[in-house]
Amino acid sequence: MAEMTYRDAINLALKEEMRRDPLVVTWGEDVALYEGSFKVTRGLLAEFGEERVRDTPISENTIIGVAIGAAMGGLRPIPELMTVNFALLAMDQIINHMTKIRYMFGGQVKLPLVIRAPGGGGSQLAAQHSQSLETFFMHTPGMYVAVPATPADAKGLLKTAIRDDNPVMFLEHELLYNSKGEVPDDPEYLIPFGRCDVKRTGSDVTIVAYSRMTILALAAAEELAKEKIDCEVVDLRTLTPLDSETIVASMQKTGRGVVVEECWRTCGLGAEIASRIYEGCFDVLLAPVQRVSGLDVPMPYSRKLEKLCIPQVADIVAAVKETMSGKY
Amino acid sequence: MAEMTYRDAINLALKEEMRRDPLVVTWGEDVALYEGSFKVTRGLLAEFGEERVRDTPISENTIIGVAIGAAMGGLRPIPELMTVNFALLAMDQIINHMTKIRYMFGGQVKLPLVIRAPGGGGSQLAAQHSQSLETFFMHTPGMYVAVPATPADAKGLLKTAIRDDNPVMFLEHELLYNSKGEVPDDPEYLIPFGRCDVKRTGSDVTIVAYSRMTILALAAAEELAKEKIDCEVVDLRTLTPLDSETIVASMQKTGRGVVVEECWRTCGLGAEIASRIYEGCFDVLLAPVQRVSGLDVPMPYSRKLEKLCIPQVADIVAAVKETMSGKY
Amino acid sequence: MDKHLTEILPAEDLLHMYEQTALCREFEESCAEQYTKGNITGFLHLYSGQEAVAVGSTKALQQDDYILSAYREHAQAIVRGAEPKRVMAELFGKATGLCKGKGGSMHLFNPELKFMGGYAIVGGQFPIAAGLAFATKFKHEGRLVACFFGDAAVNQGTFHESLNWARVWELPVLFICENNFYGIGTEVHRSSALPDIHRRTCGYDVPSERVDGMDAIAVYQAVRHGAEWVREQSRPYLLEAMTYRFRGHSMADPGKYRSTAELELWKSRDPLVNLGKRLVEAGIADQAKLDALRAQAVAVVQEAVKFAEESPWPEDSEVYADIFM
Amino acid sequence: MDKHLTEILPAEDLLHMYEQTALCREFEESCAEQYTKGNITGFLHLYSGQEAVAVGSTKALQQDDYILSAYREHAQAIVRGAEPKRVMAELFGKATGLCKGKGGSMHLFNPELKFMGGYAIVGGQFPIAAGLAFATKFKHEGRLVACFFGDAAVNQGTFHESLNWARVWELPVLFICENNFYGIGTEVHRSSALPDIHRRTCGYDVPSERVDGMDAIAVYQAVRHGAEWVREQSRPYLLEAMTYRFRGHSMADPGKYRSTAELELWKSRDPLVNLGKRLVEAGIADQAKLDALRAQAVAVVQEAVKFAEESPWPEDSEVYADIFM
Ligand SMILES: Cc1ncc(C[n+]2csc(CCOP(=O)(O)OP(=O)(O)O)c2C)c(N)n1
Ligand SMILES: Cc1ncc(C[n+]2csc(CCOP(=O)(O)OP(=O)(O)O)c2C)c(N)n1
Ligand SMILES: [Mg+2]
Ligand SMILES: [Mg+2]
Repeated sequence: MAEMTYRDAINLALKEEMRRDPLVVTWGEDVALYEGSFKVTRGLLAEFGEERVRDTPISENTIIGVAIGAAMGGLRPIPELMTVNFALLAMDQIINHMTKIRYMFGGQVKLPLVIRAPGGGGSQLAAQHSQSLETFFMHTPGMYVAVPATPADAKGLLKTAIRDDNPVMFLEHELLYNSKGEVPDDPEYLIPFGRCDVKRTGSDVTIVAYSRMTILALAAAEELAKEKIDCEVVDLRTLTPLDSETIVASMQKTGRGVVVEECWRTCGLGAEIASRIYEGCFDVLLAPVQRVSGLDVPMPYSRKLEKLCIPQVADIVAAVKETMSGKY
Repeated sequence: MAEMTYRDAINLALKEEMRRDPLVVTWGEDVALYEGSFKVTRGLLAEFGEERVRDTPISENTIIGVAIGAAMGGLRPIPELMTVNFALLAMDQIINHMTKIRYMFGGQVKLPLVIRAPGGGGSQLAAQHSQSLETFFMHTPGMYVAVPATPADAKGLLKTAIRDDNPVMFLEHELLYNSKGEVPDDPEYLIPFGRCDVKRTGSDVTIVAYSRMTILALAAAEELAKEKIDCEVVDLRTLTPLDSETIVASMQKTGRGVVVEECWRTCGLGAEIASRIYEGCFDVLLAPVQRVSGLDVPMPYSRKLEKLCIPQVADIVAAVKETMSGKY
Repeated sequence: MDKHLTEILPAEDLLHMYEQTALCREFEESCAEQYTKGNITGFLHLYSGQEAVAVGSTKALQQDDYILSAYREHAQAIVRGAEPKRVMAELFGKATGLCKGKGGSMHLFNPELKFMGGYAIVGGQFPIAAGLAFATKFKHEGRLVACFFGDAAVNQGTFHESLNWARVWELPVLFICENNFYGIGTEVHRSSALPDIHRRTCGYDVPSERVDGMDAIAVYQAVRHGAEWVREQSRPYLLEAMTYRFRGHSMADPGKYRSTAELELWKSRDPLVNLGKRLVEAGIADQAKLDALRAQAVAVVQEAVKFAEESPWPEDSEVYADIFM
Repeated sequence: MDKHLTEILPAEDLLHMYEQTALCREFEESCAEQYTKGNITGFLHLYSGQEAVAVGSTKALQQDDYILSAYREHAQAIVRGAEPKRVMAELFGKATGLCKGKGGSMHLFNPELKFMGGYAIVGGQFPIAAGLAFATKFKHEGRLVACFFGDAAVNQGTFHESLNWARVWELPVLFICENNFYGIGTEVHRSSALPDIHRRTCGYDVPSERVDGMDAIAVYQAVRHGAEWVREQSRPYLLEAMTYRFRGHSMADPGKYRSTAELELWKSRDPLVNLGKRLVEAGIADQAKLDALRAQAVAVVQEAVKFAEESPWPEDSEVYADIFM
C-alpha cells in the first residue's frame, strides 16, 4: 500500500498495464509531449515512446474511431478525451459504432478499448465544459461504464478495464485528481466490474452514489452520524454492469434510500437506481427514494450560481433527513 | 376536420407555417428535390422555392449548426435529420451549442428552431438505423421535446414548435407515417407544450406512453377491456416540458401504473416517469410501476429477434396484468 | 490495346474477374427479387453497375489487406471471398448468416477474410479504417487498408479528419471513392464545393487519381499502382472511381431524379457486358465460355437463396448474445 | 513605405488602433492578475501578442458585420465595442457582466454589437457562422460574417463541413485563422497534414491568403480585401494571420514546450510596440502621445476592475432564468 493521488493511481495503472502488455497504446490531444492537460499521462511518453503514446489532432470523433479500428486490428487502445464534454463530438463513433460493432457483426470481433474521460463540474468552466454525461453512457447498451471515487478504485477498475475485451467508458472526476488515498501496490490488483462497494455500513438510510458524489455522501454520513443517523454508503463503482443486488440488499436492511447524482436530474441515472429500488423493495420501503441531483440547467459560470447546480454535502444531509422525517 | 396520414399532417403544418411566416425555412439531406426520404416535405420546394427549401450536404453536425446560426440571425429554421440516428453526429451542435446558447449568453438571443427527426425501430434497419434516442434529448436541459402519436397531435405540436422561440426536438415515428386520423383544418390549431393528453379514460390502471407506444397502449387497453380491465392511457405528447401533474392525477385515481417506452430500458425515460409517480403517489400506489421497454441491446436485423427488442401489445397487456396480480 | 490484356493479368485472372462480375450481378438481381417477395427486409442498396470497382480493386489487393465499405457492400464481401449463401442467409435474417442475422444487408463482416465491415452511417468507416491501418503498421504486418466510400460521404467531417490523421500518422490507407454521381437523389455538384472528389485531398498533402470505374481492368491497374505507393510510402492515397448504379439508391427509391438518357448512356457501359466483350476480342474467351460462367453464377445464387430459405431463424436467446463477451 | 501609412488609413484611425491595442494588452494583463488573486476563475485564455489580428480585422469590417470567435475572445469583443467593465464583470461572475455572469471568459456575447459569441468547443463556431451568413444573405442585409478560429481548430470536421457548405450555398463568410503555431502544447505541423492553414481550402474552391498577424495594418489591408471579395462574390474566403501568444495556452499552462529563443523572437515583434514605433516614424504620434494613450488604457482597465469588484453577484433565482423564454 502507498498513499497517492487519484491522478497518480490512474497513471500507475496505465504504466503497469503498458509494461505488462506491449499492445496497450494510448493517444489523445496533448497526452504525449504535454503529458495530458490534467497531467494524468505524465511520464508515459518517456517510458513507452512515441509509437505507443501519441498526440492527436483535435478530432474527437476520429480519436475514438481510430481506437475502434485499432482494437479491431488487435491492439488495446486507451484513447483519452481531454474532457468528457468532447464526447459529444464523438457520439457517432461511440454510440453508432463502438457499442454496436460486437453485436451487429455477430460477435466475430473483440473490441478491447478504454475511453478515458475527465469530467464533472465545480471549477467554473461554464456550460460547455462542466457536463456530467454518465447517464448517456449508462443508457446505451454495449459499453461498460466505470466511475471510480477513490485512488484505489481508480487503479483497480482501470486495470480491469484495460484487460477486458469489451469497450469501456472510464469516467474520471476532475475534482478528484488531487484527492489522496491508500492504493495497493499489487500489479494484479483488479476490481471486478459490476460490484458495488459498501464504503460505509449503516442501518438507517442507504445513500447510493458514485465518483465524486461518493466522497460527498461519506462526508454527509459523517455529519449525520453526529445526529445519530446511521447511513450506509453504497458506491456504484461501475454503472454498467449495475450491481442492483447490493443496492437492493442494503435497502432491504434500511428501508430508506437517497441517490446522489451529479448529472441532470430529469432522466438521470438516479431515476434508474430509484426505479430498481422501488421494483426490488416495494414492500419494505418506508419512504420514497430521494434524488439529490444536478439542476436541470446548463452550467452557469458564476461560482455563486454554479454551486446551486451541483449537489453539495448539505443537500445530501437534507435529503437523508427528509427520508427520515416520517411524513409518509 | 379531414382524415389524413401522420405524414400529411406534418406536411400540412409545415406548409401552413411557411405560408404564414416568410422567415420559416427548412433544409436537410434530400428534403427539397427528392421531397424527403420519407416524403414528408413533398411539395415544399415547388411551393416555397429553393431559397426556403434546401438540400444540404451529408454533414449532420453542420445541418444543425447552420440552423443555430440562422436562428440567431432572425430566421426560423426547421432542419431535418434524415433519421434521428444521425443526431449522434450532431450531438455537439445539439447539446454543446443549441441547448446552451440562450442560457450561457445570459438570455440575450432567441433560438427559434425545430429539429425534425424520424426514428424508432421495427423495419429491420438494424443497429445503426433503429434507435429511439428520446431519453438523450429529455435528459438534456435547454430544448423542448415533442413526440406526437397521432396525425392531429403531429400537426398541432409542430405548429406550436415552429412558433416557439426556443429550440425544439420534434421526434416523428417512422412506423406512424402512414397511420391515419382526423386532423383539424384550423390553421390556428396549436397544441400547448407540457400537457399530456388522456387518450382513454379508465379506472384500474394508468398506462403512460408516447409516440407509437401510445398506439400500442390503446390497442392493449382494448384487449384488456375485454377482460374487464379498465385502462387509462395517458399520452405524454411532449417529454420536455413534462406534465407530471396529469400523470400523478391519473395514478392517484388508479393506484397502478405501466410506463411504455420504446427506448433502451436502463436509464430510459420510463425510469423518470416511474420515479415521478413514486414521488407523487407513494402513499396511494398499489403495486410497483411496471416498465415496458426496449431491450438493452443494439437492434438486431433479423425480424425474429427485432420483435423481441421492441415493446409489443402483448407485453403491455402482460405488464398491466402484472400490476393487477395482487402479488403486492 | 486489348490484345495486350494478358500483359496486364493472366487469362485465368481475367476470366475470374468476369466470373466475379457475373456473380455479383446475379446476386444483386436476385436480392431485388427476394426483397419484392418479402424475404429480405430493411434497407437494401444494390451494386448493379458498379461491379468493376469491387472486382478490379480486390484483384489488385493482397488477400490479407483489410477492406471496409459502406452499406452497398454485398459485392465487396463476395468478391473478397464471402460465401454467397451465407451472405444471402444474412439478408434473410437467418442464423446461418454471415453475422448470424444480426447485421443484415448493411453490416456484412467476415474477419477471416479481413473484410472488416459494412457500415451504415455515412462516413463512419473512415476513422475505423485509419485505426486498422495504425494497428497493422504497429504490428509490422505489411498490410494496407482499402476503405471504400461513396461520393457523398466526403462531406462528412470524418472524411477530412481521417485523411488528415492518416497523413500525419503516416498510415497505409487506400481511400477508394465510388463516385456514382449521386448521394440518394442529390447530384454531387449540388453538395460538394469541388465535385472532383479526387481533388479534395490537396489540403492534406495526399496524392490522388481518378479512374474509370466501369472498367475493371483500369480499376485493377489504378489500385495496383495506388496500393504499391501506399505500401512503399506508408501513407494514404485516394482513388476516385467514376461509376454508376443502375438501380435507385435503395429498393425504396424509384430514382426519378435521373434521366432515361443518362441511365441508358451508362448502361451502354455495363461492366459485365464490356468485360465480356473485351475478353472475347482478346481471344481469352468465346461467348459459350461467358455463357457458362454466367450460368454458373446463376446456379450459385440459386443455391444461396435455397440455403437462406431453408436455414433456421436465430434462437430467441441470441438477442442477448454477442453484446459483451 | 511607412510614410504612406496615412494613405492606408487616416491618422485618427491609426491612433485608434494603437489605443485599442493598448487597451487589449492592459485588459489581458490585468485579467492575469485578477486570476492570480482568485477573482477570475475557470479557464482563462489570454490574447497578449495577438492583438494585431483583432484590431486590424475589426477596423476593416463594417460595424454591422457579424463576428464570432472561440474562447480567446476578450479582445475581439472589446475591440468591437463591448464595455471593458462589463467584460471584466463577466469574468468575475457578476450580475453586471456581459452575460449576467453566466458565460464567463469563454462565452462573451453582445448582440447589439453583432458580436455573436465566444465558443469553447474547438470548431463549434464554424457552422454557426455559416448559419448567420445564410440568415443575413436571406434577408439581403449586406452583412458578412467574420469567423475567427485557431490553427488547431482546422482539424475538426466542422471546419471542412462548414467550408464546403459555405461554398455550396454561396455564403458570405470570412474565415480568419489566428495561426499562433500551437494548439495548447501541440505545434501545428504535428497535427496538420499541411501546416499552411490557408492551403487547406483548395479542396473547396475557396480562395485564401496568408498575412502577417503581428502587423495590424497588414491585417487591416488583408481583411479589407477579403471582406470586399466576400461581399461582392457572396462566397467564403479564408485568411491566415500568422501570430503568436506571449503567454501559455491558458493561465494553467506554463508553456514549457516553447523555447525562450522562440518566445523572444516573437516578443521582438510585439504588435503594441511596433505599431507605436511606426506611428512615431510616420509622424502621426510622438512618444508622449503613445504614453498618454497607454495611460488611458490603464485607467479604463482599473475602472473595469473596480466596477467588477463592486458589482453584485447574480441572484439565486437567476439559475433558472434564461433557459426557456
Ligand atoms: C450519417 C448518415 N447520414 C445520412 C444517411 C442516409 N444516407 C444513406 S446513404 C446516403 C447517400 C450516400 O451517398 P454516397 O456516399 O454517394 O453513396 P452511394 O449510396 O451513392 O453508394 C444517405 C444520405 C446515413 N446513412 N448516415
Ligand atoms: C472540441 C474540443 N476539443 C478540445 C478542446 C480543448 N482545447 C481547448 S483550446 C485547444 C487548442 C486549440 O488551439 P487553437 O485552435 O490553435 O487555438 P488557440 O488556443 O491557439 O488560440 C484545445 C485542444 C476543446 N475546448 N474543445
Ligand atoms: Mg454516390
Ligand atoms: Mg493555436
